[in-house]
Amino acid sequence: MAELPALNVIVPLLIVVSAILVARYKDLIAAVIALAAMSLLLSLQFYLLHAPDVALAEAGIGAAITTAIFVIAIHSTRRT
Amino acid sequence: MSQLVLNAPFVAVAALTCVACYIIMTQKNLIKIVMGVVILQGAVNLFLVTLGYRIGGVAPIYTETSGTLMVLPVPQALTLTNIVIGVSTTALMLALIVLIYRHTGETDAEKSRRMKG
Amino acid sequence: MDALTLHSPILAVAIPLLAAFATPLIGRLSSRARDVFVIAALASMLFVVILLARDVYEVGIRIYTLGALSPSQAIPENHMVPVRLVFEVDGLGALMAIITAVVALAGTIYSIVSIKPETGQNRFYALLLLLVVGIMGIQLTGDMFNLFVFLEILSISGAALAAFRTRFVDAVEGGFKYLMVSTVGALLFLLAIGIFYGQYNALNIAAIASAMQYTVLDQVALALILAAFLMKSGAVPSHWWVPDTYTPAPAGTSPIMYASSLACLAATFRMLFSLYGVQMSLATVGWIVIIAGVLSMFVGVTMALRQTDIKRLMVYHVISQEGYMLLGVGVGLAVLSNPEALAAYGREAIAGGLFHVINNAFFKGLLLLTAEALFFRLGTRDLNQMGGMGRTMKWTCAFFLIGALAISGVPPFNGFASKLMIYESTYLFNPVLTIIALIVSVMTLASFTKVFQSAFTGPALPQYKEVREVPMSMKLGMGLLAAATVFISLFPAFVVDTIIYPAADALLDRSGYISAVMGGG
Amino acid sequence: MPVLTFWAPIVLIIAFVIVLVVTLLYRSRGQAKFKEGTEQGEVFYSGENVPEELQRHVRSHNMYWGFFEAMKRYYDPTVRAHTGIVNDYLIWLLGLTALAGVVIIVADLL
Repeated sequence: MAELPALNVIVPLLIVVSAILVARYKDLIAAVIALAAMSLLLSLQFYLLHAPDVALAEAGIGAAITTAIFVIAIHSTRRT
Repeated sequence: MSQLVLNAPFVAVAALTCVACYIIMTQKNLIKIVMGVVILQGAVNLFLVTLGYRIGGVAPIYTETSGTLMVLPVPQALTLTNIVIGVSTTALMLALIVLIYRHTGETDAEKSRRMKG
Repeated sequence: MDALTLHSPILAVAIPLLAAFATPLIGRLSSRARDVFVIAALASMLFVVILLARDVYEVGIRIYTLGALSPSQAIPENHMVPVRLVFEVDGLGALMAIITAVVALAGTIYSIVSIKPETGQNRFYALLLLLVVGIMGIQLTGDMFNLFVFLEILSISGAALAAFRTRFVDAVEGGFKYLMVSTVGALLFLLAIGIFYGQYNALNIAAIASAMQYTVLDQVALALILAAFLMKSGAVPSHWWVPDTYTPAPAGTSPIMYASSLACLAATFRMLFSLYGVQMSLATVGWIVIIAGVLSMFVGVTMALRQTDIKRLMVYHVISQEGYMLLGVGVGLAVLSNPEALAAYGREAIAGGLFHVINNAFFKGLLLLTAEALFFRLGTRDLNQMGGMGRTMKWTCAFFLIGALAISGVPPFNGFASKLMIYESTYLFNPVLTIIALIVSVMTLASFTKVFQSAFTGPALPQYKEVREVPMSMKLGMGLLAAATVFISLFPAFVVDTIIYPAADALLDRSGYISAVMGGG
Repeated sequence: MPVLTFWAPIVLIIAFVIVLVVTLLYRSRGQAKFKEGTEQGEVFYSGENVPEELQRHVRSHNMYWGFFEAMKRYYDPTVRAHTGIVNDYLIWLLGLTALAGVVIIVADLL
């Protein structure tokens, strides 16, 4: 973490910002994209914290599969 | 400054928890509530991984570390488990929401409920 | 000690787990073979649990270390805390395992016929067995994170089971609500686990307990654990999901779902007594538990009184009876550090609360099954549509009467025995609590009188002239629970001495729980 | 075990059997001139016309009406609190967590 101090403040900040965006968006597809962005940033943060295996799992499962399930669910229901 | 850098993930955990609680308490759309739960899971995962972090440690995936400090492996194992559990609960929740929508034509928590009292 | 007894803690979890994944395969061959297989698996689990319980009562706490000979054998060498996954079975674990095994067997026998009209029966039995895995695991494990994993197994399979009859909208809704609240609750618990790990570098319950300092962080963790587990066990004021989820759950699963609530209740007691124990401010936490208990009793019974859906009425009694258990154990918790009061009434209060747990698991499960038997034959749960069923469904009526009299605390049934223990001990602690408990007991009787009057007595309604008694397997399932109820009613002293007091003493003996894993004293 | 010294269900069952025997003895001494199918078997309703069979059955929503009426001030808010909305459940859960935390920490400080 000591290697790149700026990155270690910016990434958590961006995670929180994307979470707030999830809360703000009325359109569910937009909210899901914000959620996927949050997952990817979270995975980057895990990598910065020296947890590469968790980062891989978060990127693969958290960002990809969860987003896909959300998109399928939103398509079978309504978008707002 | 370095104190802030070290604590930045914990601050993010607190902020994420607040955002997640806000979503699951106020948003009436069921899919939005599930998103809140996913954010809460992310917050808890980040909390666990940050707990295991040690300054100057290396990732606990190398067997030959020649005595250097290692980041704690146990919280990372917990986080991996929680990620897998989280995706299965999310999938089940969304499946149930789709079923609720087929029955009632609504994804709103207030309009789709049938039981009270 | 023979091999079966030696490995019984892991077998009690492994048998239903392996059976859960084998069930869909066998179900492809023939549904009859599958039914026999599931019953055989649960019966053998009951056998293993009885072996385990006998061993625990004779020898004492059983430690089963996964992947090593003893919990202290650590890798790397001379590591400070056991990192092994440990199963720790004491009197409380044995009591809850017996309850789970008996109730699961009865519920599954009942299900064989009652689930016949539904599609996807293979999945149903797989989920049912997974639910049993979750309940068993919560009781037997000695590790915080393992507890979390079993809690999630329980939540997911429970929600899927509650929503199993997807053609009913309320079933889907109930399953969703249950999954939602229990996921959030489990995440709160995981947060508490993280706090413990950050402070004490351990996940084992005994290891954390031995290092417990009761710092502010521990207090936060206590609040998180208390809220999460009280919610999972359905105590007021976070009981809202209980009626919504249990009411539409398919017939045979209701008693098993109820056992899962009781398991979470027992896990609450385990956390309070074994993890925190005398370290925390006992009066505060004791009174929190007592207030939750009194609120549960009163709100549960008053809400039950005005229901017209027969199963929803009984499910509100689930909440109400949970209050008695919380009251009894809460009184014991409040006086834990006072040896005089503990000897005078504290131990008996805890024993009364735990005795009420086993009694309720049997007669409350029986009542839920009779409600489902009426639904199975009549196709409605509305009490206003019922009448005169005592003429045609004589067995169901008899089972209902046994359950209703027992739950209302009418002597000589076992509900009276456990309630008497709670009344006597709480009276010495605070008479007001006893008076509230008595009033609640009267209202319980009133609400079951209402059910009996409107469902079973009166003239036979013309639309139900063709209704017959329920099939044999449903009668067998109910009969098993009724027999258990009658057995405890006839021999309360035997049951209390052999099963209940060891469980109460296991809760009180915190140092024994810790030293069993950590060694030394 | 103070409870179990005097609490024995066997005693109650024996008492029940004795009462049953006495009742049966008393019943057997009664008059035996009841005949089925005559006027004696009819329902007596204070001399009024007997209502239809179905209307004699008291349905469940009619029971304890006075109790609910008397307890209205308790029941109205309690029933209203059971909204059935999942957000409310979560608010209660999280609020309870916060409340428990505050109570436990403050009690320890005092």
